[in-house]
Amino acid sequence: MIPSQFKAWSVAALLVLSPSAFAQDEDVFAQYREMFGDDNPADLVSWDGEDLWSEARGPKNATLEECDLGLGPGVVEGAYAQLPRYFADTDKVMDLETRLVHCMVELQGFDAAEITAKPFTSTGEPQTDLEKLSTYIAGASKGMPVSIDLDHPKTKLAYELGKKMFFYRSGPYDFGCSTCHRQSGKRIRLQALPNLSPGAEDADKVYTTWPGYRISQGSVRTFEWRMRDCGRQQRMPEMTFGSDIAIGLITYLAAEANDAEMDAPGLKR
Amino acid sequence: MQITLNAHRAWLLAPLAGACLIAACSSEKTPEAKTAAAAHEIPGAHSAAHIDAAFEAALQSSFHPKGQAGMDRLERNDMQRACSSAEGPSTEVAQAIMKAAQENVKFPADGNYLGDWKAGKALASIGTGLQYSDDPSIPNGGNCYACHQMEPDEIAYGTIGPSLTGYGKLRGQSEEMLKFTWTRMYNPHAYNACSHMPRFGDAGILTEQQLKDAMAFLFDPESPVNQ
Amino acid sequence: MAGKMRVRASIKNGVTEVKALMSHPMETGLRKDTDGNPIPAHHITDVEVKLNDKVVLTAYWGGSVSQNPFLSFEINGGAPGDKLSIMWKDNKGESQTEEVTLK
Amino acid sequence: MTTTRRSFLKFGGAMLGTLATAALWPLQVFAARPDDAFKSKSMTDLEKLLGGTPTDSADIDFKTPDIAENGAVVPVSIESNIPGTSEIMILVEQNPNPLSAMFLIPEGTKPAVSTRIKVAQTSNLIAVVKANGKLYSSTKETKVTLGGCGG
Repeated sequence: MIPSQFKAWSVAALLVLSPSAFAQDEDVFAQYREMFGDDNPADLVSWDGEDLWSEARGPKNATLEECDLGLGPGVVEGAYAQLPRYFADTDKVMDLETRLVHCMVELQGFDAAEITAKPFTSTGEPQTDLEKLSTYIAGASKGMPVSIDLDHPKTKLAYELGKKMFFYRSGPYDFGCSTCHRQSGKRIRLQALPNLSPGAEDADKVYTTWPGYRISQGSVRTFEWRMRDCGRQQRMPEMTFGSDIAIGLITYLAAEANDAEMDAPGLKR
Repeated sequence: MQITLNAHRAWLLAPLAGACLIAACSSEKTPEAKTAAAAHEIPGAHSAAHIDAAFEAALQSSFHPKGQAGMDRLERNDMQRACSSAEGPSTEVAQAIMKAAQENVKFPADGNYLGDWKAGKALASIGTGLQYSDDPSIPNGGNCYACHQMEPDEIAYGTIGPSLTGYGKLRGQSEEMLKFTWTRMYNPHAYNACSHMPRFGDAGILTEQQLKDAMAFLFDPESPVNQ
Repeated sequence: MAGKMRVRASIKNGVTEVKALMSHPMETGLRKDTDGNPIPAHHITDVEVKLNDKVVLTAYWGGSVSQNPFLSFEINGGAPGDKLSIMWKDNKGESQTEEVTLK
Repeated sequence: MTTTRRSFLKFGGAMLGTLATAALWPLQVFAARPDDAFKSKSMTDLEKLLGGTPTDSADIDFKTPDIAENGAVVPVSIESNIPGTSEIMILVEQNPNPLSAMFLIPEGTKPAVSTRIKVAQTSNLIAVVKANGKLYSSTKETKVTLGGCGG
């Protein structure tokens, strides 16, 4: 039974709670970020990637200059802004990182399993080849509009898988991407959370600034890493590099950011 | 003994839970999500059934076990299934979720709701627990600060949940309030179907003692939350 | 392997503004790796900047300068064709030099 | 401002060609680096090493963020308007080793530097300036927050 006095002030408590609970405070870190100017250590990683692109390597001792990122062999400028996309030669939807692995295997003779066993660096270690190449290639789309072509059935299916995964809640904490990313103006501690649900424009600001230099780890992080690490914090098993769900999520988020201007590599917490 | 709430009275607690509803961990049907999804209809090349089938297959092929996180964590219970959509559950399903949640709450065996607020303060800012990167032998954190404001002078707080500053000072320690707050932590779906808040008790994330410590952090007059 | 260094210098009404980004882990020696053993100190200790062989700045750094360090400063004077060089040395004796010609 | 190498070169105006070279001239021994100052653990013995307690001065323009999203990289900039400035130092009171960086400013170089430093926890940051053999300082607090989602 609910005692009457409990009823009265429970409403009062609500009033007290409400103001601060919904304070849309300004960005606490605007001043901090603004002091960085445009001097982003990711630029050094981007240079390394540019060198790797045209360096003869691997068992076949070949460069990546014949690699087709979707705009024709060797075309780098603008390629990232249109990825992920369907590739006829593999009959699969691929994001930049899986396409790079494909080229490193086909053109240079590297072993796919070896590359994908450790696609991401750990704090304090040098950047992986994939990270250097991704930073360079993403930087070569700076200023260009994201344009994901959803007409191809396989790309559209990847989009649908990504959207479905966005709302998928499981595991001990019942977490899904939507737990943190379906509302606007929210934050975890002081970490602003972009609203990435269908139609939410925060995807414009977010998707276009990956890959980005993570200050906290002193290294550039790519979007495949971003998907894997979110999965980790959702208490899920580890997401496989280049898997259908990873590429689906990336296709979904990229499509939600269609027409936004690429501005990578970014500078992140 | 658990709170028997008839439907008529349930909305009385709703204002309190409502703070959560309105603030952030509202259930699915926020107007914003509904219109956004509709406005974003891309001409479907695939039927829902086709997508579902492709999704189940993708799920199994896209993850691999690591550390304490096995593939079982991809399976869903009824609540998770009902809460895994943009639109959210129907009213009856939401009521069923709340009822099931209320019925399974385990209150403290010794009837004592309050532990050590200092231990509660510690677990409020520990965000690890049950991730494959975590050591299973170390107790899980509560990570309350991820989503809630608590001590007035701690600036690193989240805003997904309502502010809990002054919780005990405002509410006192009546039996009903202790029960309500314990239930809120044990299984938030008891008052808010599809809440974003983890089921700290029901999912075995925190032990009974940890829940008591967190309650003390909220209720104990000595606790900095109430200064 | 001493990484790259990126130096940008621009002359604006008689003052040369210099911005440098250096690639270096800057380990303090206090950090531990994932299995708990300390990572040895490895950080830049000395930086020397010259304009046509005249020292225009000397810096001494500890391990608490951030990883991939950034440095910016201004020199009165400097004309197109002048040579600006930046050299750093770390506690392992590694060194990196970058020389740029002012435009 | 695209910064890939090629466009970096194309960038017109005051930009410049980059010439990565091996050490062009023999490694000079720098005027002594005060190694012990960098190892000192407390402000008090640091002040002994640096030659006295600095007097607070409003003529030092010391910019630091009030709240740092991440203590690993905190941008700081110091400009001394005190005539005869020959040295600028950055100290972080709560760091295990408070002395972070020291800059020797010869004639003809503006006494102004910007860099990025590590701040272990919320702390006072102190810019110390040596001018005509006297020490001056400016102090500002930077809050370092619990970054990220706590995971």
